[in-house]
Amino acid sequence: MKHNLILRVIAKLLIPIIVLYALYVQFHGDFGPGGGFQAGVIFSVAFIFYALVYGIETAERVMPESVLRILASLGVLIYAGTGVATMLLGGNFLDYNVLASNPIAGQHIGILVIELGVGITVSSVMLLIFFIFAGRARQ
Amino acid sequence: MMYTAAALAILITMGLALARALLGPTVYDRILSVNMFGTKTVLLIAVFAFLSGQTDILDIALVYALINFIGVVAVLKLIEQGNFFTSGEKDEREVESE
Amino acid sequence: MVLDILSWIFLVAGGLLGIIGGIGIHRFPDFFTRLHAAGTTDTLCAALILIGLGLQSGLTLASFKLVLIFAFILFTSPTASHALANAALHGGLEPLLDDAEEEAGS
Amino acid sequence: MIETHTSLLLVVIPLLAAPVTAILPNGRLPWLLTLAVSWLCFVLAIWQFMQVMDGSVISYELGGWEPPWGIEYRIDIVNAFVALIVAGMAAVTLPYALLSVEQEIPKDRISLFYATLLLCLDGLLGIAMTGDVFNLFVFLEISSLSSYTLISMGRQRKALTASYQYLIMGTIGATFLLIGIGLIYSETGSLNMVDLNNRLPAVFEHRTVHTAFAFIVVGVGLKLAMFPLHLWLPNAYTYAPSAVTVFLAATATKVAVYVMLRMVFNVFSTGFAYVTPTDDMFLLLGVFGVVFASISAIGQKDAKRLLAYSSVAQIGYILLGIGFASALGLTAAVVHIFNHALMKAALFMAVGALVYRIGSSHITQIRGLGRQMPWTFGALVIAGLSLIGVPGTAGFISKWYLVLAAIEQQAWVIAIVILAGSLLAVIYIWKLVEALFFQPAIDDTKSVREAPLSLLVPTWILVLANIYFGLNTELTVNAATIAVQVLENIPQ
Amino acid sequence: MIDNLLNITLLAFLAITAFAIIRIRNLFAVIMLFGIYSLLSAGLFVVLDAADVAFTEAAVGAGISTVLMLATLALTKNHEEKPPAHRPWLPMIVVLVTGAALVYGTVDIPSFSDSEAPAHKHVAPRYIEEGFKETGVPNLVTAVLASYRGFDTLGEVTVIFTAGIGVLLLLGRRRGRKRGDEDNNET
Amino acid sequence: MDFIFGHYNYWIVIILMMAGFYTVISRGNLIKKITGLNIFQTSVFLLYISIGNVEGGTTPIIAEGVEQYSNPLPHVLILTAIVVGVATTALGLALVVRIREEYGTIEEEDIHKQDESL
Repeated sequence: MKHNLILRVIAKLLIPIIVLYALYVQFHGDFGPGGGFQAGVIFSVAFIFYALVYGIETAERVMPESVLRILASLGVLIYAGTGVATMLLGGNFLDYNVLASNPIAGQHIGILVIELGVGITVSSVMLLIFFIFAGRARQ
Repeated sequence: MMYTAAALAILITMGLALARALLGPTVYDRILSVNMFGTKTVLLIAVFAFLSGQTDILDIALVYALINFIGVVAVLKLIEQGNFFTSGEKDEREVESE
Repeated sequence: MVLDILSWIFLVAGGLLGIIGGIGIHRFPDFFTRLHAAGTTDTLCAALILIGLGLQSGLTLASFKLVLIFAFILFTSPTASHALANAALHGGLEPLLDDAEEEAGS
Repeated sequence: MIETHTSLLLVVIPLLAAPVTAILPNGRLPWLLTLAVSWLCFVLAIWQFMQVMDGSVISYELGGWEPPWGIEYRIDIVNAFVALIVAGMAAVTLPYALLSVEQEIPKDRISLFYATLLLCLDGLLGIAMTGDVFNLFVFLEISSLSSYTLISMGRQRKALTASYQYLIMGTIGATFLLIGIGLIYSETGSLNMVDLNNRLPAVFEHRTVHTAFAFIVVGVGLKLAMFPLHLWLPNAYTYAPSAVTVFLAATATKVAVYVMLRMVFNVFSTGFAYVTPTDDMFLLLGVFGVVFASISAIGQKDAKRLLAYSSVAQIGYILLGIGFASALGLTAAVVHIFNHALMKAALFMAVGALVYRIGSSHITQIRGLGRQMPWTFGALVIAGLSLIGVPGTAGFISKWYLVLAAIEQQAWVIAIVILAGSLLAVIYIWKLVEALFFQPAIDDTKSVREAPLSLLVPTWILVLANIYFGLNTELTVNAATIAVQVLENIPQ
Repeated sequence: MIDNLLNITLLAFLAITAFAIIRIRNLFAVIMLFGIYSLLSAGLFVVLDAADVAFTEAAVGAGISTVLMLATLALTKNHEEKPPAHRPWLPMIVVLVTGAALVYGTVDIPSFSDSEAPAHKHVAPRYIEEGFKETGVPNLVTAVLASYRGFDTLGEVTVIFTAGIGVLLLLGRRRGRKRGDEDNNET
Repeated sequence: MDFIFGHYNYWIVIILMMAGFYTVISRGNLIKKITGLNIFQTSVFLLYISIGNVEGGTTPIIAEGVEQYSNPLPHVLILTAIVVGVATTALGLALVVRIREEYGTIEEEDIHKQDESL
């Protein structure tokens, strides 16, 4: 089928750009619109696109369900773990000020890390849900 | 002023596309107008970004463009194959062998 | 000043093209002609408007984003039109189209 | 360090444990972790309760931002009491869950199942702790989403439709709550409960606030299965796995009642709630709830479903307590939250033990099992007596206070309804007892033995608690009295 | 001026789409229209200055939700909704009462985009005035989301995680068996 | 006139909410119910964002030369609510898929009929 060929070529071109863009949204969220959640969704959209073009099985080989499950848990743990870390350093839960000597730097580190946690969980859960839904037809 | 004019024109086009999406009659007409509607929304946001002087908003237009694209691919895949899980070519062979 | 006038021209042309496409999808009799109306105007309309905007922003991150948006639309619109035509052509065998045709008939 | 963070740890420990549980291998390890977490939470909840027992208040600023800018955990005796119920019930339910869950849940889903259970616990504790209305919504959704999942794990396919129905109604409820929160936010600009309480009186006249109140009451009412909004509950409780039914029946509606109390009394304040016809509405819904749900319970042919309808009736009693708008009535409501958790958990555990043995709770299937399973049967009878309100059991205490409150208000009709409700309870409990003991067993179940010890021990712990709190009322009634002062905003 | 015009037009489009969704019974068309609805509301969020929300709504509503609905449709193979057997009077009454209550409630609500509304005068000014100084993040939405109300966001991540686990529990593939027997055992 | 203009947003949003709400409670098709639920929720988001809008305000991202920002708090709340919404949708759809597998239909009426015939 010809149009799949076209799609494949375009997918090869676009997917790296989309992933790059997801990273931009992830780390630029402090300055412009965006953040972990949006970046996570965009990242998962890149993979969904890949799965649509190359088939779910191929995509699942790259990102198996078990890995996604661990990643989803990991994101939550990173977020909550940041809170625990701030507690151990003597602050209240999620009080990033204690993460560095200077409160602003602490806030920066804290926000960066938790946004990362959000991004990881969101992208892996979205992918997981999509894979499960799309893969269900096989059964 | 020029942004306003562009925004108005886009709004009118969106209205026309929406009407087609509602009227149908075939599924393909609907997808066509949804796609058109999506593109126009992207443009509207882009124009609005300049209208309000906040170019950060362009990010949103970018995401729309992206989502719109993936959405169209997903819809077409679904219509052609009735599922998401196979890559197109394999499915084609399976269909033929049946 | 020259840039402003150019922007005006591009934006208005883009807007008008959009409206023409919009009218097109209402006036044409069947799906494939409608696809023609929408598919061809869509890309050009987007291109004109985005160029019009790009002329205003100059060489900044904003214009880079505009280029990216344009790239997406450039990929999207023809791919979608092409695939849509393809799907509509082959789709006669698919159950979903049957539904659609029944609906069209009713 | 732990002293200052107790209330937070109560929420964070299950939150951390849930993702860990989700990636553990299936088997007994996830259960063990969940058990450990729930007991730890129970200990923390007891500790927290001791700290606020004297009526003091703990405030914890999340993120170190002072309220109302940041989210605040504000623990007074009411929160601590509810948290104690939730954590305590989780601690009792989990030993019970081991065998029951192994039987009802596919082996390859065990770790995910316990992760969901932990999330549900976490959501309920989060609701109980928070002093911020939007944070409350978020944790409400955590607990709701996990309960939808838990309920859908029941073995019959009806569990799926029950779960779907609950999902739709629960989401409508949550969205109503969200609308209400949005409207009060537009009028006050704040989300912190204490701050809202300070700022709302200035706009009490505004219709927006009245509407917000109505939406919050309906939204929470859907969650707590307030009488005409209870349609999701019987199905959900009937088809959920036994352990889930026990846990949800003992905690979920109780926490929803707590939210109602908090919203009505501490966010909107007594003054507002009782100038509008809210109290009459609560009384009316309570009366209808007690009467209709009890009558429906009598007509049921499934033991779990019968008890589920009885739960709706019991919620009616609690609403009556709220509706009396008096210290005595509220005391009765708060005591009944606790007592009902005890007796309903015990009853569902006993029925769950029957289900464990014969795979059904239908009344024709469980006939005659009383002789073969004497301990289960005994637990059912005693907990049933408590439900009826026989002196010497916990149920008596709450009924007693409720009747006193009715007499104090000279609401004779309602006093009669309360007594009639007890009579109806006698009928439906008798229906179970008769089936279990006075009818011959069907052939299939002749060889059924007593339930295993790990099911019986938790059941009997709750049964004994029912008796203990029926004889020694000091703890519950004292706590309830202080709680009522907090709720009515009476300074100590 | 153009802001208001955009606002009003987009709202009108939204209303048209919503009614079309109620009327149309072809589920495929309903989902496509839902995609439009989501896009439109996201456009409206942009016009109402909520860039982050628009971002998320575009990615989630128009993207993920729509794709999931399509996937469900593909799995359920049900493309046409049955016409209702009887006139739904009771839902109509419920909806009218609820709507009337809301209209009653919004009579006193501060006017749209009134900068003197209490919502803008109480908690929010601190975020706008101090947010950048206290967190060093120029995007105030991120500052509030990640720092001031960081715990809400933790709850949000937990909600997503719960949904993921829930879907896995409901639809996850049986593990520990080969795909061969799976086909036989699954119904 | 001012009154209408100041409340136009809220009224349309109420109509949208009720359209969604009506779809949820009156339709028997399980997928359509979920769509209705989504519309209901999305409209509530619009209510919040309308509340947060400020005359002449801009997107709450600190920039030079901007005097008036829109209220960021409703935006944050709605970000969270959107996520909650998609989580509910995903779970609801998963349930629909399972129900279809068990009952062979996604029409409420047919499901009730099957349950009663047992």
